Formats: sequence, C-alpha cells, structure tokens
Amino acid sequence: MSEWSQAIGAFGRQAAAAETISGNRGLMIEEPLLFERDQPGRCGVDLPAPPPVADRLGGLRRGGPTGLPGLSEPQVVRHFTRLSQKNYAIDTGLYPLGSCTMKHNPRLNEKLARLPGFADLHPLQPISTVQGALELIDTLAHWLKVLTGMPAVALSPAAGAHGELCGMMCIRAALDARGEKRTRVLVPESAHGTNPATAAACGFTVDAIPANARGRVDLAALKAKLGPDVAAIMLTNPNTCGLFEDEILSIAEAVHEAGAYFYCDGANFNAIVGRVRPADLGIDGMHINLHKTFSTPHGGGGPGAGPVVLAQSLAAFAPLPWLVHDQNGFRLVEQAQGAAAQTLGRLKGNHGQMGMFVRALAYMMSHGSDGLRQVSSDAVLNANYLLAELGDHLTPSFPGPCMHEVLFDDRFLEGTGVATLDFAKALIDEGYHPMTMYFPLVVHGALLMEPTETEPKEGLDRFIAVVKGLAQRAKAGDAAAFRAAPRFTPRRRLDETAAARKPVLRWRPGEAGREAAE
Amino acid sequence: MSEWSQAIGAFGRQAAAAETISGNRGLMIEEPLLFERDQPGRCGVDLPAPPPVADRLGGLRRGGPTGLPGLSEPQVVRHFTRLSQKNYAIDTGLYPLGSCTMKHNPRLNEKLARLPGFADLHPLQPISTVQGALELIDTLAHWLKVLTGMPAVALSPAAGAHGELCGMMCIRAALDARGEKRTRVLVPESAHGTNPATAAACGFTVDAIPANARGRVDLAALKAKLGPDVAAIMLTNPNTCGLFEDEILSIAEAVHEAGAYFYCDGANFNAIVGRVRPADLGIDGMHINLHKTFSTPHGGGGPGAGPVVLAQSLAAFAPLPWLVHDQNGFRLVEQAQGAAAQTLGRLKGNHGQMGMFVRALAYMMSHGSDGLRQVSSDAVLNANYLLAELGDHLTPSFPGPCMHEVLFDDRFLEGTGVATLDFAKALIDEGYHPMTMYFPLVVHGALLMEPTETEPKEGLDRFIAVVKGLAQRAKAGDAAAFRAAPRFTPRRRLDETAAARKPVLRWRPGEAGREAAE
Amino acid sequence: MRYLPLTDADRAAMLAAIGADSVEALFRDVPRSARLDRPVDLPRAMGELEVERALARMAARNMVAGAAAGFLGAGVYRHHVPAAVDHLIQRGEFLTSYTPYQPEVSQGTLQALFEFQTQVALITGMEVANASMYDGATSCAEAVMMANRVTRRHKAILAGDVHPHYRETTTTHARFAGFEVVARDPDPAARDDLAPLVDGDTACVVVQNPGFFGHVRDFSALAEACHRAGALLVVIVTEAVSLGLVKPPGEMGADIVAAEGQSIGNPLTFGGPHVGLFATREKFVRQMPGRLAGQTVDVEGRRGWVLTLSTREQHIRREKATSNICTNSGLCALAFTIHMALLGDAGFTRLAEINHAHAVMLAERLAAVPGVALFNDTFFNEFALRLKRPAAPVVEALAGRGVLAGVPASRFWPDRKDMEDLLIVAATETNTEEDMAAFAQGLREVLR
Amino acid sequence: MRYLPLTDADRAAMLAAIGADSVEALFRDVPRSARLDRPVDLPRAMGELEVERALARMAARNMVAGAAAGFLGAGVYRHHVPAAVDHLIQRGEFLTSYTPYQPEVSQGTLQALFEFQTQVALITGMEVANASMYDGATSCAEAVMMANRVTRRHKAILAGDVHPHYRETTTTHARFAGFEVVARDPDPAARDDLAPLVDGDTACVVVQNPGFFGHVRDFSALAEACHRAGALLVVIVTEAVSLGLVKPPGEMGADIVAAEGQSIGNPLTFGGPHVGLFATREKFVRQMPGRLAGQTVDVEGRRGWVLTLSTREQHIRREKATSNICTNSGLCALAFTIHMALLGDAGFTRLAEINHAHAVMLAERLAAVPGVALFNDTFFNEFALRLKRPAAPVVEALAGRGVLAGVPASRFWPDRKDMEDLLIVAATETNTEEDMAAFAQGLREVLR
Ligand SMILES: Cc1ncc(COP(=O)(O)O)c(C=O)c1O
Ligand SMILES: Cc1ncc(COP(=O)(O)O)c(C=O)c1O
Repeated sequence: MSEWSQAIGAFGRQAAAAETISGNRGLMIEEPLLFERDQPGRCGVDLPAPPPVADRLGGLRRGGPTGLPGLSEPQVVRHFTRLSQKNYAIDTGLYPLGSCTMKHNPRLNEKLARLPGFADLHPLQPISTVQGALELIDTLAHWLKVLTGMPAVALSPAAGAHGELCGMMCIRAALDARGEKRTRVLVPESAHGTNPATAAACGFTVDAIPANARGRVDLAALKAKLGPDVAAIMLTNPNTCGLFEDEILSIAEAVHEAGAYFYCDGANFNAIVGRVRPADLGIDGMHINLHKTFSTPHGGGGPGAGPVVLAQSLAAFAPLPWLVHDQNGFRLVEQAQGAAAQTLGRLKGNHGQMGMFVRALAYMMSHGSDGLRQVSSDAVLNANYLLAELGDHLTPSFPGPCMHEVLFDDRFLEGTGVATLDFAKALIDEGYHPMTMYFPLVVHGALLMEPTETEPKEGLDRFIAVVKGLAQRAKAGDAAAFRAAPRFTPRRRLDETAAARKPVLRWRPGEAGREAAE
Repeated sequence: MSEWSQAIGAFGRQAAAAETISGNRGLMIEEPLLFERDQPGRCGVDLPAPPPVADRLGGLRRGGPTGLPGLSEPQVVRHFTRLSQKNYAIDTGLYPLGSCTMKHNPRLNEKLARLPGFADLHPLQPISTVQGALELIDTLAHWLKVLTGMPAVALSPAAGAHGELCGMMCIRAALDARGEKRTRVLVPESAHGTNPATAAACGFTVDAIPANARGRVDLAALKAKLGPDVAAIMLTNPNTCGLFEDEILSIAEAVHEAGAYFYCDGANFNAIVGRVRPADLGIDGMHINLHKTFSTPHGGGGPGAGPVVLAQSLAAFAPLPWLVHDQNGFRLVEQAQGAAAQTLGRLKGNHGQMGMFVRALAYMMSHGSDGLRQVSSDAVLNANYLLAELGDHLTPSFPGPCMHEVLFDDRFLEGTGVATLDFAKALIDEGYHPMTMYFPLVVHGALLMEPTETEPKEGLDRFIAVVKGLAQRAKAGDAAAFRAAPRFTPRRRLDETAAARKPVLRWRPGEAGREAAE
Repeated sequence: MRYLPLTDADRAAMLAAIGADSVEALFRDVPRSARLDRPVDLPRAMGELEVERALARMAARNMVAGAAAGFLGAGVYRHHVPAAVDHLIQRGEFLTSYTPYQPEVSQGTLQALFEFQTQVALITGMEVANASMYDGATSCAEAVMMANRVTRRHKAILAGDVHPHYRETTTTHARFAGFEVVARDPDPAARDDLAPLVDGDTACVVVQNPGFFGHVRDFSALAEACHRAGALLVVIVTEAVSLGLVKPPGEMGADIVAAEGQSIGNPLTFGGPHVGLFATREKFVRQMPGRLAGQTVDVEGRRGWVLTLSTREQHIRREKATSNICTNSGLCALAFTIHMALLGDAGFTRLAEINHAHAVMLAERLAAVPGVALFNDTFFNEFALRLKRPAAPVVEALAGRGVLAGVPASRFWPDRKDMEDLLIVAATETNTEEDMAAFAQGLREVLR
Repeated sequence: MRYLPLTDADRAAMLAAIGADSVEALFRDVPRSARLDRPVDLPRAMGELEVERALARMAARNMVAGAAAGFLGAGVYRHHVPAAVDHLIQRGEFLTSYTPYQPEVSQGTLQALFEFQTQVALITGMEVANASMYDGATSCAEAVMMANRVTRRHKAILAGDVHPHYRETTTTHARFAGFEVVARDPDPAARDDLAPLVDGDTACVVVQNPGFFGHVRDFSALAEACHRAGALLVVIVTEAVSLGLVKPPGEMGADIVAAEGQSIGNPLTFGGPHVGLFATREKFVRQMPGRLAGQTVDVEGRRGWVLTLSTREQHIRREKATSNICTNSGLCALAFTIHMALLGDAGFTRLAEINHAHAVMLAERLAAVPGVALFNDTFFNEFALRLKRPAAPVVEALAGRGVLAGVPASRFWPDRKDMEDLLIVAATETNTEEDMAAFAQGLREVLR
C-alpha cells in the first residue's frame, strides 16, 4: 500500500476514534429530524384567534392532532440551514453530472420570478387582468420557436419526461387522425430511461435499436427495424454518449419514408442551441428542458419545465391550453374546440410552469441570439478540452470531437480493483461532484462528464489535475483507499441495500433518532 | 494521556498526512483570493457601450487600469458562497457570545427592509414624498421612548459606540450650557472598551471606579471619587458581569447630587426590556444597540444602529436632524435653529440607519409589549439555567441570580494547563461558537456566556452536557488535546503575533497565494 | 457575457490543446446544411438592467392578486407564506443541486424529503408518501394508473366534483395508456352517489374532498363499497390547508391520496410550478410512482438517507417503470416542508380554523346580497354561489373595482347553461374584513 | 411567540433547576420601585401578516425613487446593483455572524474583508485601507482626527465644496475633541485656493473630488503645498463610481482618503446604512481607526486571515484607542466587495464611463432650457445648475410630475440667498433617455 492509502486507512480508523462529545465537527453540525425537535405548545407562526363562527363542516372535524412537530422559527431556520450545508451544489463547485447540464443559475432570474406581477397572479384571474403574463409566455414561445426553427410549441409540460409524454401523445393522436394503428417505437439502447418509460406510458411497445461502433445509431439496423407498425423513433441528439448523430438526416428520411415520426429528446439541446435548429434535422417533435439548457435551477430534483416544439404535422394535437392572440390581445383556448378541436387534451393543471418561464426568458434575453450561440460553443469546447486532457489517462469510449459532454468507460481501471463508483466517491473527497456514473448503459462502467459553459478554464485545469492524480493512484494499487472514500463528507458510504430491503420511508414516534447538538 | 487525547493526537498527525490532492475535503473547499482568480477580459456584468460624448473631466482621466480582477458571475457567486461556508453564525448554531446578544434574526425583517418604499428612497427627496418613511421613524421613536420611559430619543447614531459618543457629547453640551467645565468621567473597570474610548473622544479624562466583591460598582468608592470636576458616570446596566447594579438608585442620586450626569451603556438592555424602564433608574441618557436587543443582524461586524434615549435635561442638545410633526405632517429639522438652536450638530450623514429602523420596528411589533417582556424573561431564565447547571463544573465569578448573561472565570482550569482560550477552541470543534473570552477584565480568564431568549432548552441541555464533558476532560489532564483544538475547522489556530508583527493588509500582485480547487 | 467565464485567450489555448483550429471544427459531425453560420433572428445580449426593465414592464401589465381583494380558489389558493420559507429555499445548496444521486453530499436534500414524506403521511392520515409529483392533476392521473396496476383492472370512476383539470388530465392518460374512465357529470350539489357504480371491473373510484364546489363529505361508506368490490378509493385534495380541520382521507379508508400542495409554502405563480402530493398504504409502496427517500446507515453506523426502491423507476426499470417521472417538484416540496415545520400541529390547525371562519363569514355576507344564493350546506374555505345572472361578466365587472371575485364555473364548462350562473368563491387568512365588505358591496351593485 | 422556543413546561423545569419559584425572583436585584408589573402601553404581539400590512402601508406613503425619473445625488447615488449581491449578503453565514473574533470559524468574513481592503486601496490608489467605517461623513471626521495624531497638530482646513454633512460632522467632533476647524465658505464655483492657508499649525487640508457641486479637480499641487508645510492632504470621495474614470486621490498625493462606498453594492435606503471607506499610506497604519483584517498562517502552515493591529482599538487600548468604533458597516462592505468583484476593472471603468456620458448628455439638455445655466466646466456624473428662480419649489413641482429633479442647495443652506437658485443634479446608468426627456420637458414647463 502506498503512503497515501496508509494515511487514509489510519485516518479512517482515527476519524471514528476522534469523535467529539457532540458528534459535531466544527462547522459540520449534526441535525436530527424535525420530529425529534418537537415540543407541544411551540409554534413557528403567530396567527390571530379565528373569529367565532358556527362551523359548516357537517361534523367532519379532524379527530386527533396531526402529529406535526412544534418548533419555533429560530429552530426551523437553523434546521434547514444546517441541512443545506450537507449538500453539494453548483454554487459550491463543479458539478459535471453528464446529461444534467448543471450550469450556473443566475440570481437575476430568481429575483424576476418573484416580482408580484408574476409570482402573485392566480391562474384563473380574468384574462383581461393577466395580459402581461400571457405576453411573457408568448415571448418565450417565440424564442423557442426561432431557436428550434419549429412552427409550434406546447408549453404546459412540467419537465423533460412530461414533454416526452406530450410529444409521443401528439404522435399517437396524429396516427389516430390518420387512422393508423402503429404500436412500435424504436429507442436506442443508449436512451435515457424516461424514453422507453414514456413510450410505454403512451401504449407503445419499445424496440431497442443498437448502436454502431462509433456510438451512433446503426442506420442499417434501424432501417431493418422500420416497418408499417413503427410509430416513431425516439432519438436523443446529441446522444447520451455526447456524440452528434451524424447520420441524422438519413435517419429522419428513413423514418419519414416508413410513415413514422421522429421524436427527439432535447435534453442535450445545450450543445447546439444557437448553432443548429432541430427543424433543419428533420425532427417532428422535441422537448426542451428549461432547467437544463435555459438554466432554471434544479432545486434538488425540480421543479422543471419541458416545453415541446412541434412540426406542422403534430401542431394540431398540442395539449390545452393554447395561447392565441387576437384583436383583443392574448387569450387562452381551454376547450377542445375550433382550431383546437384535435388537441390531445390536458396534461396538467393550469397553464404550465410560469415560474420557470420567467427565469428561462430572463436567461435567454440576457444572452441574446449571439450569447446563446456562444453558450453552445463554450459548452462543447469545455467538454472537448476534458477529452483532450484526460484522454490519455482515462479511457474515452469514442474518439472525438464530442459535443457538450464526454463519455469515458472503466477500462482504465481494469485490474486496479477500483470501480467507477469508487473513483466517483474519491472525487467527492477532492471537492467535486462526481460525473454521471453507469449511464449510458452502452459502455461498461460509464463516466459521463458535462462541464457546461459556465466553468472557467482554470477550474477545469484543477479538475483535470485531480482526475489524473486519482487515475495514477488507482493504477498504483490503492484500491483500499478508493473503497474507503468518501471520508470527509457528513456521511460516508450509505447502505442502499438495507434501505431497499426494509424500507423506512417516514419517521414514526419512538423510532431511533440520534439527537444532535444545537 | 487519556484515550481521547491519544486519538486526537493521532488524528492531528493523520489529518495532515491524509491531505487530498486538491487540498479540499469533501464539502469544505479551499478558495483563493478574488485577485488570484483574475483573467483580463472577463467581467461579471454586461453594460452597454457608453453613448459617445465629449468628456468633461478636464483632463483628469485615470491613467492606468485599477488592478481590479476580472471574474464572471458564476465564479463570483461560487467564491462568496464558499467563503460563507467558512463562517459560524446564529443560523448555524448557538452563539453565546457574552455582551453581543446573538439572537435569532427574523427573515421577515429582511424582507420588509427591502420593500422599495423603504430601500429605494433617497434621503434628500422632497419631504412631501417620504412621509411614510418619517412615520416609520416616528413610530420607532415612540416605541423606544415608551420602553425606556425617556422623553426624547436621538436616532442618528450608527452603532452603540456612536450612541455613546452622542450621549457624552450631549452631556458636554449641557455642561457648557450650564457654564461648567467638568472634565472627569467615572467608568467602572468592568466597562466595555468603547466607554473609556468614547469619553476620551469627547475630551474627558477617564477615572476608573473599582468593583465591590459582589461584582457591582463600589458605592463608597464611587462617592469618594465624585466631585465638582466630575462630568458624568458611564455605567453599563446590567453590567458586563451580567449583574444588575442593585444600588443603582443610590448611584444615580449620588451622581446627580454631585451635579454630574448618569450615562448608561444600554448594550445589555435585552435583559430588562419590557420589565424595567431606564427612566425609573435615574438614567439621563442611554444608547440602545438595535442590532442586539432588537435583532437587526450583525452582518459579520455591522451595520448597526445606536439610538440614544435622553432625559429632559439633555434633550435640547440632541444631534441633527430632528424629526417633528406639525399640521403639514412630518418634517426634518436639519439646521441649528429655533427649538434646535442648542443641538450639538451632526454626527453622520443623512438621517440615521433607516434599514435598521425598519427591521427593529418589525421585530418590536412582532413581539408587542407582552412579547418583549417575555424576551427579557426568557433571556434571563436561559442565562440562569446555564449558571445553575454549570455552576458546579465551572467557576462562577459571582453568585446568582444573574441577568441575561453569566460570567465564569478560569479557576476551574487551575492546574490543568488548559487556558480559557484552549477551552474556547475545544468548544469550536464541538460545533459551538465560544462565549466571550477574557472580558470583562475584572475576573481572571473570563468566560462570559449569553444564550439569549431564542435558544431552546433542549439546545442548552446539549451545550451544558458538552461543556461539562470538556471540563472533565480538562481536569483529567488532556491539556495537549485542548491546545491542539480546533481540529475540524477550515483553518486551525492562526498566528496572530506574526500577523501583527509584519502586517499584510492587502493582496499585492505576485504575493504567495495557494490556489484552491474549483 | 457575464455568465461565460472563458476568455478568447482561454478559447485559443483550449483549441490548441484539443488540436482543432476552430470551434466550428468541433461541430463537424453536424450536417453542413444544418449549421447556422450566424446568430438566429432574435435580440442581442442585454445587461441585467435592460432585462429587468423588459420583464418588469410585462409584470406591470398584470393585476397583482395581493393588490386586490382576492377570492379565487378552484384548486389554487393564496395563503401567507412566512418570509423564512423563501429565504431558505433560495440557499444555493438547495436551489442549485440536482436530484440527490450522491447521498454522501446530498444529505440535506434527502433528509428534507424524508421529512416531507412524513408530513404528507401525517396530514393525509396515510402510511407513506412519495417525494412529490408535478402537481395535483398529474398526481391524480398517476393515482389512477397505480390503481390499475394494483387491481389489474382498467376502469376508473371519476366523481362529478373532482377538479376539471384533474379529470381532463386523467382522461388524457386514459386515452393513451388504454384504460377506461367513467367521468360523471359536474355535480355542484354533490348529490351523486357512486357506490352503486362500483363493479368487478372497477380499479378505483376518484373523489375529491372538499369537492370542487366546496362540499365537505365523508367517504367512509364509499371506501367500504370500493373495498368490497376489490377496488381502491382515491381521494383528491386540492386545498391542503383543509387537512388541518377536516377529517383526513386516511381515516375515511382512502387507499391513495393525490393532492395539490401549493397552499403550503408556495406562491400562486400563475399556476405553476406547484407540487403534487402522493400518499398511499405501505403495502402498495412498490407500485408507487415517483422518488422515495429512505432511512439507512453509513459505514460508520450513523443514520443517513438515500433514494430508495428505485427499481420502480424509469432509470432502472425503463419501459416497465411505475411512471416515467424523473424531475419532480423538489424545491416546492422543500417550501412545503419548511412552511409546515413552522406551522406545526398548532399552527396548521389554527390556520385551517381561520380559513374556515373567514369563509363562513363571507358566505353569510354574500348570501345576504339580493340575487345571490349559497349552494353549499357544508364547506371548508370555498363554496359555490348561484347568481341571478351569468357569473363571468359579473367577475369582469368586479375586477374593474379591484375585487377578484372568484372563479365562474363557465371558465371550465363554457357550453353548459346550468353552469353559467355559478360562481366559486374562496376565502383564506389573507382576506381582511375590508376585502369582504368590498366584495359584498361590489356584488350588490353589480347585480342591481 | 414564534421567535421564542421556550414552552411553559420548559420554563417551569428550568426554574426548578435554578431553584427559583418565579422569573420575577430572578429580577430581585432590580429595585422594587423600578419593576413593571405589567406590559408597557404599546400594541400587543402581531403575526407576520399583520406586521407586513402595517409596514407596507407606511412604505406605500413614499415616492419610490425607481418609480420616478430620479436625478438626486449630493452624496447618495442610485445605481443598479446586480441581483447576485443581495442574494449573497443574505446568506445566513454572512448575515447572522458577529465581528470575526474567532478566526478559525470566521475565515469567510475575514477573507472578504481582506478583499474589501484591497479593492478600496486599488481604486483610491492608496497603499492600505481599513475594514470600513459607519459612512463617508464619519470617515471624514476620523481622517481629520487621525491627521491630528500623525502631525501632532490641531487645525484642519475644510474646503468649501466638501459635503456639508461631512463638514458638520467634522465640526461636531472638533468642538468636543478640541481641535480647530477652518471651514471655508460654500464654493459652488470651486475657485477657492487653499494652498495659501496651509501653515505650520495645519494638521490637514480636506478637499473633495468630485466636489459637492460636481467639479473635478487635480489636487497634486495642493498636496505638495501640504507636504511642504508638514500637513496631510485628506481627499473625500462621495461618489465611489467616479474612481473608475477620474484620476485617483492616491495619484494626486493624498495622505488619507475618506469616502462613501454606498454607490457600489448598496441601495439608497433613505440614507443608511451606508459604508465609509478609509484608506491611507502604509506608514500611517498604526494611527488608523477601525478594524483591519490581516494575512497569516495556521498551525499547519496554511494561509488564513485574522483581525490584526487591535492594539489600536478600544477593546485593547481603551481611552488611548485611535477611535471608539466597534461595530462598523461589515455587511455593506461585503455588498461593496461582491459588486466590485462582479464589475472588475472592465466593468468598473465601463460603469463610470456610462455615468459620465449620461451626465454630459443631461447637462447639455438642461442647459438648453430657458432660465437654466450650467455652473460647471468640469464634472463626473453630477453638476450644479443656476435656475432663474428658487430651486426648492421647482423641485417640489417636478416631484408632482414624477421627476425627482435633484437636490436644491437650499436644503443645506436655507439662509443663504446665494444658494437659493442652485440645483444639484446627478445622472447615473439607471437614467433612461425618457427620464432625461421628462426632466428637461418638466423643467421647461415649470420655469415658463
Ligand atoms: C437524456 C435525458 N432525457 C430525459 C431526461 C428527463 O428529463 P426530466 O428530468 O426533466 O424529466 C433527462 C434528465 O435527466 C435526460 O438527461
Ligand atoms: C457593553 C458594550 N458596550 C458597547 C458596545 C459597542 O457597541 P457597538 O459595537 O454597537 O458600537 C458593545 C458591543 O460589543 C458592548 O457589548
């Protein structure tokens, strides 16, 4: 074992021994569950006594207490401040999570989304009182249509997967309108899980298409699979290997010839925004994750927004509501009537993720058409720089150039006893969020790195030095040290198997909870 | 050495050995200076090109560049986010810094202070356009006067020390008006450093009065020092030992009989707010730290606000501006004229710390007269609880009851080789901000603890357990472990002597700066 | 550009390292015909000040709900959110992190989700809850699809007073996922008894409480009827605050609760993003859609949290997943969790009591206006009025007087004459005495 | 009460542990006559919603500067502050921490202060700067008192175009600290030459650049005159943005620079809190007032920061301290540091250029209005106009038309006829073409 791993080993042991009385370690403070801070009679809000009235509940009053814990405001503020300190985030460092486009989230967008003129609007106010809100949505739609070259956009989808659903439903509706019953959808093996899941949710069967040696769709295999029962292909482009489907025009042609539709998963639009219009690639429908390409914050899992741009052939089936403009200004079509008679109907409540629309539009206007083009240029440049600098130390799955993300597999770890997972955990100790691991499934032990355009070169250089260093250590035979990682985090590796075997999904009174220091 | 200190020792050594490549440790990420992130041509704002004009600078253009570093917004956000993570704060844990009243800072107050109707007002707008702002200041003044029982309040002082200056200047002005030249000011040894510094800044000489065995002003000694050349006494009450000056009425009487004034340092008003009115104690003038008693945030050192309540005898000398109300509404008196002819003049620009006024008033209104009374009750209760629970383990300097803070000295550490400083640093590792150390100067190795009313009992119980545990360890002879503390912080003990011997007060190009990971 | 750290010098150096002579070269896999050689036809970059001006101008063209006397509900409610909530959710560590795939550096989000799941279970009276869905309407559709999986049946009966958006969203899914929906006629009087309709093909019955028209009902009997027939009872809640006062679905025998959580911690935001709540029985947990945070321990034996049971999810199960959802409403769920933490049992109950009291006071006041009839015998903070003439123009007229008077049923059923005169009115803790007086007075004048 | 965590049960248990039978008993040292037995006569506790309503009502009674066409300056300037600034200073770790007495857990604040000190030194062209003072006016007074210490003399000469508030604040200190102030007459034309006044008793000469009436001047010659006489030159800057374009005081030979930093990172807030900048020469550092962050290393040899040279300060030196200041303007200094970090050299210069250009455009426009004469030949973003009639009523009239037209000199010198017609006007990057047009048009009409 190297000196390094000895140190780690020793450290690991000592760390446990060196526990403090409180269990805290300086600024890293243990925090129990809210429910373990409960004190009856304590409350974090002051509400006036309700005016006395004869209730109208028809005898259906809640019987006992809810069991919600009583805390004061200072405790609540401290609780969530401490929890936040146990998170890694874009604001704290490089977050090269491939396929997730973890770019800088401007605070201007947060500020504008909170303007009362947007945040304090009820979706069902008279249309005459929300013309500014509808103007904003219309402006966003215009930007999305121009950037994609598509004639229509459905704005209500709440996220990428929801957008896929919208797009695939449009395709089903179009087929129905054509009186055709096509049931098969072709999905590359490298596709994100939401693609097959979406196809299935729309009543399609999924047929996987293999990749060729170059990490793209095997055109021959695709053609072989095309047939009268094929409804569509769901293709991610650039694909999840970070590669542009260079035969995309032939793919589109073949698909269309077979009478099928071309749905594109636009999660990776950041690689081409401002430089390539999906319409010019023969795409019939594509969702855009505003929370990726257009920087609305991920918020630890959401919310997002997944507008879907549509070709003329699918536009008539777009979900409700529709936004139209006439001599009286803007108007919402909320019923399947008139021009909207063929709509597939509603996909969610109200009119879409307004809060995300404001943020995305502010982001777009800040960049402008020139800036957005620079976004894709720099995103691709940063990824290729990682490929160039790390290519000799890790094992790139495919030759470059890549697009906005670069895919490595675990061949460089062969024989070291270090797995992709261990390598990722070692990166955590170094102050980095790991890349996406084990996705896409088409290569072994995938490491998918997406730096995004908001990372400076100096930052990438530091990251590169660390990755190189870790690769050397792995090859030097320090598997034990890697398996011990992470060591400097609020928690070390967690037992996911136990979590799944006996799921504990909520707190219950009297359940073990280790109290932490105030 | 005990097992604990062995572990620590081992840990200390290993920790250094276990350094990561990056120097980062998981979520604790190294961050260089802004200046070390400089890249010419990079900018965190986008400003339009200035309209072309013939300049009017009379040839006085700046010659070279400023040397300010160029960073993009993502880097700046990350830089300051990381820096913030190296701070301890009320939001993250107990902050029992005696004499500083580190209580919860409500976010409501932050929100209200940012209402454009307050934050976006120019101090020199026509008076007719700021009536609401003046109404707020007038309302705040009313609350302060009722809570203290004093007839007047000067609102412009920017902090406690500035308030002291205001109060002592009023006294000098009053003496001048009486045609008396009194030069001596009596200040207890236990006084905060700003008291003597203020007296000196007003041209007085400082005469220290000793404390009695009970930690209060020695009345006899005080009387002995009183004389025709004594201008005033500056007394902190409750005093910095956390004790109420129980002979205060006799003190006031004696001082007044001697023709001197009674100035009170109101930094500890939190102990009595809503329960005792300074006017009823014979006080002639007292400042109130809105950033202590009334919860405006300390912001890592400021800003604060130090309004001074004044007795009738001093009111005429209050600094400009004065706020008056007449048939046309509110008005500011900004000149030494009419009723304000005797004013001591201006103490700062504009009209006082408006941003703090909004926060303080929101805090007062939230509590109401009943809640403020509860504030002092709970603050005193919490401090006495610490005294009761820790009394047998540490050495209280004086018997209880104490007021809002409790004073211990280092006798309990005698012979352990552990100093107050070491004990404080060990608390840091346990997740606590230390109490005030080595102040007041009247006891040896002072540990002054002020929990404030916004700490829950459970939190105090955890703190008590930790302090007891550390006291035992100290007595068990673990001095080495204490001297090694803190170990879990972004930096361990820093060399303050070196810092003062060869001061490095700014970054200069080419100066050593260890780069950190992005 | 302020968000782009690369300088031209950086770009040149990086291209050199890559061995490409231009960025264009990196796009060589893009068919030439599809490469744009110039920026698209949209405005150029703007500074903060300009962007702020442009959007503020749009914002100014709207009537801010808080600036009016507002009584709109119908699934979205204006409540007061404590300042601490918005402050805390904006902390970068929450705001700018991704789904917690790396638990060692995501314990903050994971613990908060676990707390969210527990709160949702507690207020609904259910055993378990997930980490959120997009909104109430999609929760409803997912609940029905889950019921299909659990019962292996394919018919859902939707009550006539389930929120129309929820009904439509579910119907949309039914069409494409291939199950049957029996959507009952709108039922403003809440007279429709569904028990007789439940048969051996019925996967679930979907009801809402309080109903879309405000009625508060006990579905215990219906639950029994469902269970007797091997069907599930799905209860929708669009006003989460009602759970502070009204008997929870769990105590009525609900098998799945699909709810909208916006009322707690989240602003109106013109209808989104909001947060779907989803709760059910422990035994169905493996059929649940969405993410789940679960408790476990780390290698040092310390308690911690992870995402769990992911074998239900799309990234593992792909076409066999329980749902295709990936991104959910994490940050809205966090806002919910923080607001609920501040409320606690005492605050949550008190808040519900105030809402109810305000609604009762308002209902009495408005019912006294000539030409106005109160529809409901029972309600929580929302009720339906029958006006002597079409409601929509009345609402328009009142908006002109600074009163957002409620939602006309015709907004949802423009073609149904019987809905034309119906007005759905909600009151919350944010309504003052003056608001209510203004509403009553305005209504009196407009109906004169 | 929402901010008070103790429950009655807690209180009882704690009293028992203490051995007191009531909280009153803990106040036994308070003379009985001074103990209130009931709450004072003030309103009772209010919830967030009520407090928000009460204060929002007061806020609504003011004319928001940003809602008007605003041209006020005179020491306080309305600039656009990037959203990131206010977001970052609100992080609890910055907002709710105290003065960094414990460096191991205050490295964030300490490093930021070190960066602030460096930025201030760079833009003023001075060698060192402190960690902030209350505001520009108190910085000015402290500068004069420091000059007294350095020179062991007791006379300060204050130029006639130093901001009146700065002059008055300094004069107040002079009266009580016992030094002499020669305050020259207001000098709107900036013709006053102070060099001849400097003598062997002079501790310092205080000038302002740009002057209170906007003039930009070179004080190099005056600096030499001062130094020849063994006096110091103190230069005041009330508009920090000017340092992006105007030759800095350091290059003119200034010994101390006392400035107002509000323009960078801080809102108007009706005049406070703002942030005083204080910079000087290295050799005078031990005579400096205020806190200083300094670089050092920790026991592991890693670079870190501490508060240093505290032997100058009140908590160590007591009556011999260089100043009595303790709490300063930390958070405003942080806002300054963040905004300046975003600007960088390119942005800071550009910002200054825009301000100057707007002022030049405005000056030309207004000078063209009949009855208006421009006073200045040189200026940065502020200038003085001579109107054909008293300025105050003109400003009142324009306010009625939504134009905040500047500051009438009579606001500071109500009794000086020669100041009556003077109007001090500022322009910044926040003023639009429309703002300027509205001002010119309004002025034309009012003066007609
Ligand atoms: C390639 C791809 N497709 C689809 C999705 C799903 O998008 P969302 O999470 O917004 O539903 C993602 C997000 O991770 C993705 O990376
Ligand atoms: C007792 C006492 N007096 C005076 C002061 C000075 O107040 P400020 O820091 O607001 O100037 C303090 C603050 O620490 C204090 O504790």
